[in-house]
Amino acid sequence: MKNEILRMENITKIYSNGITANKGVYFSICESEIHALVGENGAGKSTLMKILFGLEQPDDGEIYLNNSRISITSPSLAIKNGIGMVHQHFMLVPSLTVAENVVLGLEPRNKGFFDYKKAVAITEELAQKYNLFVDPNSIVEDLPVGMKQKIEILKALYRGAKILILDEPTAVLTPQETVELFNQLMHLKNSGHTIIFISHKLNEVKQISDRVTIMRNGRNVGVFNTSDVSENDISRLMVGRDVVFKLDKNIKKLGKTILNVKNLNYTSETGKKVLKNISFSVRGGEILGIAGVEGNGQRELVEIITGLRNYYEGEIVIDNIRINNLSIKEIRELGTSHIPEDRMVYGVAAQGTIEENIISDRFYKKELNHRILMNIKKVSDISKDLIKEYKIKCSSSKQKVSMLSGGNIQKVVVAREFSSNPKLLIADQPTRGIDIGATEFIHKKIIQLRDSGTAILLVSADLNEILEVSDSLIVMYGGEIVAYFDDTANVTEEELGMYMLGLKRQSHDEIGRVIYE
Amino acid sequence: MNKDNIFEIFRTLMAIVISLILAFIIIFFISKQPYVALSKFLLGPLSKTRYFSNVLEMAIPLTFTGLAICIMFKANQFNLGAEGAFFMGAVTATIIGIKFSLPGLIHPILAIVCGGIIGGIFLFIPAFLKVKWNANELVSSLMLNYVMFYLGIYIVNYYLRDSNAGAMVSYKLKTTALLPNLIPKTRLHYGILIAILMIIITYFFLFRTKWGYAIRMVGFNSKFAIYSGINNKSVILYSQIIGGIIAGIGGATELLGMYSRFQWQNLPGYGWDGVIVAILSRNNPVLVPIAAFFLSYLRIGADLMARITDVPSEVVSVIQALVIMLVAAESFLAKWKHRVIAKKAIEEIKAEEVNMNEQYI
Amino acid sequence: GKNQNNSSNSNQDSKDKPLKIVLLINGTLGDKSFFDSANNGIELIKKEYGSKVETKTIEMTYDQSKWEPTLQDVSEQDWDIIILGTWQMTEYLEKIAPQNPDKKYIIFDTSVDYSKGNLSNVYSIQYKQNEGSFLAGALAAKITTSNMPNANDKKIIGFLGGMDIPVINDFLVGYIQGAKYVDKDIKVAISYIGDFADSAKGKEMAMAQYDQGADIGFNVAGQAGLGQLDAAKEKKKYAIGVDSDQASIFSSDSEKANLIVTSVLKRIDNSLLRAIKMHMDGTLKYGQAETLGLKEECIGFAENEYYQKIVPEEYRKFINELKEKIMNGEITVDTAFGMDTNKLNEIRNSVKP
Amino acid sequence: MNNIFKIIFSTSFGYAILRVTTPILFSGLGAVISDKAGVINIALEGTMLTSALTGVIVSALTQSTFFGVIAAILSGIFVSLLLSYFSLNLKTDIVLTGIAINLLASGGTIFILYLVAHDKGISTSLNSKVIPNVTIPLLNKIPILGPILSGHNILTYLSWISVAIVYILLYKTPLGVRIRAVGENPEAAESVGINVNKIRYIALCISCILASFGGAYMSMGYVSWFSTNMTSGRGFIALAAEAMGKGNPVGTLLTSLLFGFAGALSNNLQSLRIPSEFVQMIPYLATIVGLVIYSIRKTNMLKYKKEVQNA
Ligand SMILES: Nc1ncnc2c1ncn2[C@@H]1O[C@H](COP(=O)(O)OP(=O)(O)OP(=O)(O)O)[C@@H](O)[C@H]1O
Ligand SMILES: Nc1ncnc2c1ncn2[C@@H]1O[C@H](COP(=O)(O)OP(=O)(O)OP(=O)(O)O)[C@@H](O)[C@H]1O
Ligand SMILES: [Mg+2]
Ligand SMILES: [Mg+2]
Repeated sequence: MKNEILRMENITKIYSNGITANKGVYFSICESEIHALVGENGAGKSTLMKILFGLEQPDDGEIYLNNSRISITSPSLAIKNGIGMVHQHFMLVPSLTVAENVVLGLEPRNKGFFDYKKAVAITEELAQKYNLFVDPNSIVEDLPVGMKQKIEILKALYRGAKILILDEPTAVLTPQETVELFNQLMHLKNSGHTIIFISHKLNEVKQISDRVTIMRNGRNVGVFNTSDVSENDISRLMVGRDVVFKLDKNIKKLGKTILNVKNLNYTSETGKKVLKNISFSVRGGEILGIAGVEGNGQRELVEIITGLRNYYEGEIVIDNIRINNLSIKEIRELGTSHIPEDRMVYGVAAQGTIEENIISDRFYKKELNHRILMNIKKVSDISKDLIKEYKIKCSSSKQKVSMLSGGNIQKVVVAREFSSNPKLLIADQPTRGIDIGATEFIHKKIIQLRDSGTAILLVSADLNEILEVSDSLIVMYGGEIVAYFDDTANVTEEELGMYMLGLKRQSHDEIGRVIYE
Repeated sequence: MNKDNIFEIFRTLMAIVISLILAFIIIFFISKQPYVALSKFLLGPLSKTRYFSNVLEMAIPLTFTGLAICIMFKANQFNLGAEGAFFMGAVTATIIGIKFSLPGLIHPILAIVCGGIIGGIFLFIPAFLKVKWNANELVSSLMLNYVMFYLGIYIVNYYLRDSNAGAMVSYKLKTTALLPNLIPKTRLHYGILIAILMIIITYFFLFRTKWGYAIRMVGFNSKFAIYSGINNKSVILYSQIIGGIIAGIGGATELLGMYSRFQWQNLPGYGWDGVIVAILSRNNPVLVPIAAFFLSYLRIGADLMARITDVPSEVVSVIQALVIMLVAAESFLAKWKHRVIAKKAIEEIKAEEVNMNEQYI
Repeated sequence: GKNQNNSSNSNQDSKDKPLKIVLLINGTLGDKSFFDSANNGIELIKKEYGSKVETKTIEMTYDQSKWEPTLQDVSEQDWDIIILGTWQMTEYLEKIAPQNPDKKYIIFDTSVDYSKGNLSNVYSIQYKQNEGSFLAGALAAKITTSNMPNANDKKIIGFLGGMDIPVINDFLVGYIQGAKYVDKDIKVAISYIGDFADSAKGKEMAMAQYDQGADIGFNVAGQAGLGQLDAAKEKKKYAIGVDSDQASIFSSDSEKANLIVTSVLKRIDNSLLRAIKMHMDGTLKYGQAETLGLKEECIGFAENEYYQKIVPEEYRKFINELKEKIMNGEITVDTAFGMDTNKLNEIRNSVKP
Repeated sequence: MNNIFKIIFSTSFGYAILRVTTPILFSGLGAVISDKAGVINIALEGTMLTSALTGVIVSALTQSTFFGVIAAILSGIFVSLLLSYFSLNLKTDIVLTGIAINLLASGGTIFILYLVAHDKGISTSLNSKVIPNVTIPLLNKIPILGPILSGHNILTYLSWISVAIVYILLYKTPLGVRIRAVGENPEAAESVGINVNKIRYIALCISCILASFGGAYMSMGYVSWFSTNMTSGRGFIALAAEAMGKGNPVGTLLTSLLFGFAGALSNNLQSLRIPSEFVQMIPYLATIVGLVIYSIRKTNMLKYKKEVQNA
């Protein structure tokens, strides 16, 4: 056993809304180890790490660094103590450049002025040293997530972090990027850093970590050497039951074409050609997956189909109706549902109640209104039914969504989008950042929907998910479709990765098959 | 009533107490009769029916502008044009009250309705500019206030001015247009009923209709609203139009209830007061009358103090400002609240642990 | 019940009890204009009668909704005389005075409508400010056509009003009439600041008038008008003050004071002292309105050291003659009260530069 | 019409524009800083008023212009602390705090003026000092430009310099980077150890200091006294100028100038007997129109870009 470097004892945290996120947690890590922290959504992982990083103050408990007690009342103290954190949600300032983001808070100065050149040099040097290549001069908001991830790590390293907390760093990465990240983590570990690694992907935990701490319901329910436990053991401890990893899927029963995208071209505001001549179609009872590294046009594609973006060229037909000039409401009324990529931005009104969030696509309909006033009893009944059906953990249907954990917020979105009997479902990263239990649940629901004849377009950066859930699959790279697979059963992750990174592409004919008519 | 509400009430009371102590300290330093002054300030409004009626009278316009701003803020539209819409509502009511001859009940109703319409039309402007060209509504409405003011003054000055009067005022309104008093010997007029009605309508509109729902969703997260298929632009438009209508109705009501002719030479300031009321009531129409009453009580009490004792009226605004800031201080006592919650939760956790241990044994 | 007792008591004991006088200001003090002047009236009364009077001044602020309640309040308290001013208060007074017949009211700068009856306890004072500004206009016209050091050859004079309202326009009408009396071709640059507070804007507008060729201006805009005096100093042009002796306000700044040729004084203080004196003598005509002007020394012309120094003797003599003519009715000065907007515009346009 | 042109093309009109612009520009820059830090400063009006009074009182007491200005700034800092404490520590809504402070300043200044000068209206009984005008040696010789640009109050020149200072502060110093970061993504700033509240305190403080210069200019430059509510809404106009200038120091300079132009025009047109109500509307209408033109152009540019790209 290596030396213990940091220990948290008896940590209790109560948020001012009364939620107890950590209950007497004991957590300890050793020098130069990669220590995984796992647990269901809302188990209290992020909270524990925020306490360690000084973002939240514990209501009880102590923290020891190298056996001496410290108090971390602010992130700057954490940084001084050599603790760095890469957050689950990026903590970057979009309008600043990479270099500015890296040095923010600890800026190089020259006669009192901000020394931008030095900042660039520092960034380049760090990038070199840790193999984390970024362009110091680009503006952060234009960068893909993989790049943002690297910036976050660089930020921590620049501050001399010896202990690095990574809160779900791989949720947004491709397998190749994940592999790369893991290489970098090993590199860091070997150079004496300690890494706390939070993830819902147990295979990754198995792969990279030395030890694993499992949390459940705000408590630490066990610490193990990773090699001593199997994925099943971990998930059982996390969830309290066995989790099925293999999905049962019926053979697809294909219906008529629901979504048809023809020769779609799109140029972004900044003048970049984001989509180039995209054509494909999805039939009822089919799940078409779109794989691709983030930033290859998937987001724009989804936003165009759902009506969030306009001014494009080409034609989109949903259920035989051309939607180019339709409003979002009209598109939804054609039977389209949409699970958005970022639930906090589009998916919910966090300040609203669960009820309010559930009826947002149908609040105006006759069934929910008597003449002028809304039928609040009906609204409440519908919500209660859905809460039950989707097992949303909450105290009542009038609870604010912002008080739910990430997984439960996602369930609210899913419940709304699935319950409108869609003909077409666009599911964009439907399980990003949520735990295995909830992921399993959502996957099952998607397949249920497909079996009832819905056409489903599934966009995901999680290859496991894409391969498990979708029936057929296209790969996007650089705004183009570079591959089409009729049956996902014949594809391996590695092969997919090659297409996603643009190392390989299919012939025109092969891709052409994606248009059925 | 849940624990949070109890705490809110307690916190508000504490804030009031502390600000009163501050007020007392100030009064103590400047007044030769501090105790009289303070008692006038605190209890004066309750000492006579007429004084209390003054409180209610003043709460009426505050309620209207408070509601107007409440609706606009709820949609996250930072429109400060209620001030001008209120003014124009009053000008409109003046026009109707002077130029039309109508029977009793219909006359004020027409005047108020028209006041509302004009208010709505004016606040449509910043809303339209925002929707059409994304022009910042805060700026355009702030500037529009002045435009409405000068326009109103122009109308009164050039078309309605009573040249026999010794000041820049309009002709007298026809008596059929005036809102009669509700309680004799006071100035409390039927406008209070309109205000109450408006509170109820606003509440139901915001919380029980689909339009209100759309407003709230746009206010919470406009991207979410757009994604859900809500027409963001129309919400931006109608929330501000409705705000303008309510403010306009308020102006008309105030004029017909409290005055016999138009005589404002400045913006009366109820728009800014409405912002205070809306924020104090946390944009909840049901709390608007309470906040309006509070502000109005504070002012009438302070007036009585200034009138009867030697405390100058300017000190009153200092005290008011302190009270308002403290009462709206969200984090005031938050630490204390957290400690109470945390202590209880920790005890619960300990108890849970004991239970678990027992189970193992 | 209780209040009535109190007040009747105080009436009975009026011999030994002091006379209780309250002044209601429907604005705030510090306007350097008639509210301050009215308050000064109270000071004069105190000085004159000492412990025989008990006084109080209540500022009701500019919030009109407070005016009626305050008037009602003091009417129910044990004051003997309630002094108030401005036209805006007349309607309230017409309503409240009849309800309190044992109280005496003095209202200045306006008159109640006695034809409504029951107002035998109200005495109204009006002022002929147009008489004073007639003299100001005449003097300004003399100066602009003169070859005094800061005068130019353009026949333009300035008028800086606070707001486009009757009282201000009453000044204006007299001013224009006076100027035209001297020289038919005089042009008047007229600006209204829009309020009585923004002295910076007052300065800007006065600067603009001076830039347009005016070499003397008359400000009738409370404190906002004081901006004109700064402008005069900056542009080296003349100014005429109003209400109080503005040259003496700036006596510490001689450069400025030396440009303020005179001020038209509206002596509300004098008129109130006069009224109280008459009340004490029992000669005050309650139930009537009086219009006071030059003759009663309630409108005046600041003939201070600066006036003597700046204005040539010839002009001073001329002004004195005019004064006589006005007092003996040889000249009648027009008034803006009751004048309709079109007529007023006609007058203003006739002198447009 | 002729008259109007004669006025507009006179050098004194140009000079007047700059004079009218000064207080708006100072406060507008103040608004830029606080806005960049993500805290809207509605209290600019109250700050200007407070410092206008303080400057007058202290310069009269010490008989020193310098101390007067220093005191004006200190009073601005005091206001900013009040604003910050309530809005940042006690979490009172910052708009409400701003409104309350304006209320407090408008009553408080009258009260203090009364205590000090026994006058509720104007400070003329205090022998206060003024900040001098300066003639710029070579500049004043240039025809047309000379009379417009030279001979202004020191603070007018300082306000121009402040545009550059604010620009440099925001874009070239560590503090500026932090201010922008805090305004754009406070969590991100916090996560790198920046004390968000501290930065906001500083930003509000600088914002109020700038407004204080505007206030000092009002009572010690523009005119030579304090009078009640003499700022007359200039703080709000500054907010408008800042928003119209899209939070950019240079943009704010331009919009402040637009305001100055409209204000000067309105002051000048009065004497031409256009109904004064309309003339007084000019600055405000001009802002609205300016805002609309600006926004239309922006919208059109976006549309145009799209059309070109997708053609
Ligand atoms: N700022 C907050 N205020 C109130 N409650 C919070 C806050 N942050 C987290 N919580 C609550 O605390 C509990 C623990 O949340 P935490 O974020 O620590 O979970 P987690 O284990 O990180 O979950 P996930 O896997 O979804 O990230 C949850 O119930 C959550 O709703
Ligand atoms: N101030 C807050 N009040 C109430 N709930 C909050 C608050 N801040 C965050 N939460 C909720 O608590 C949960 C955990 O929040 P946190 O910020 O820790 O994110 P996370 O755990 O990293 O993310 P997630 O739970 O989405 O995986 C989230 O669902 C979030 O919506
Ligand atoms: Mg988390
Ligand atoms: Mg001349």
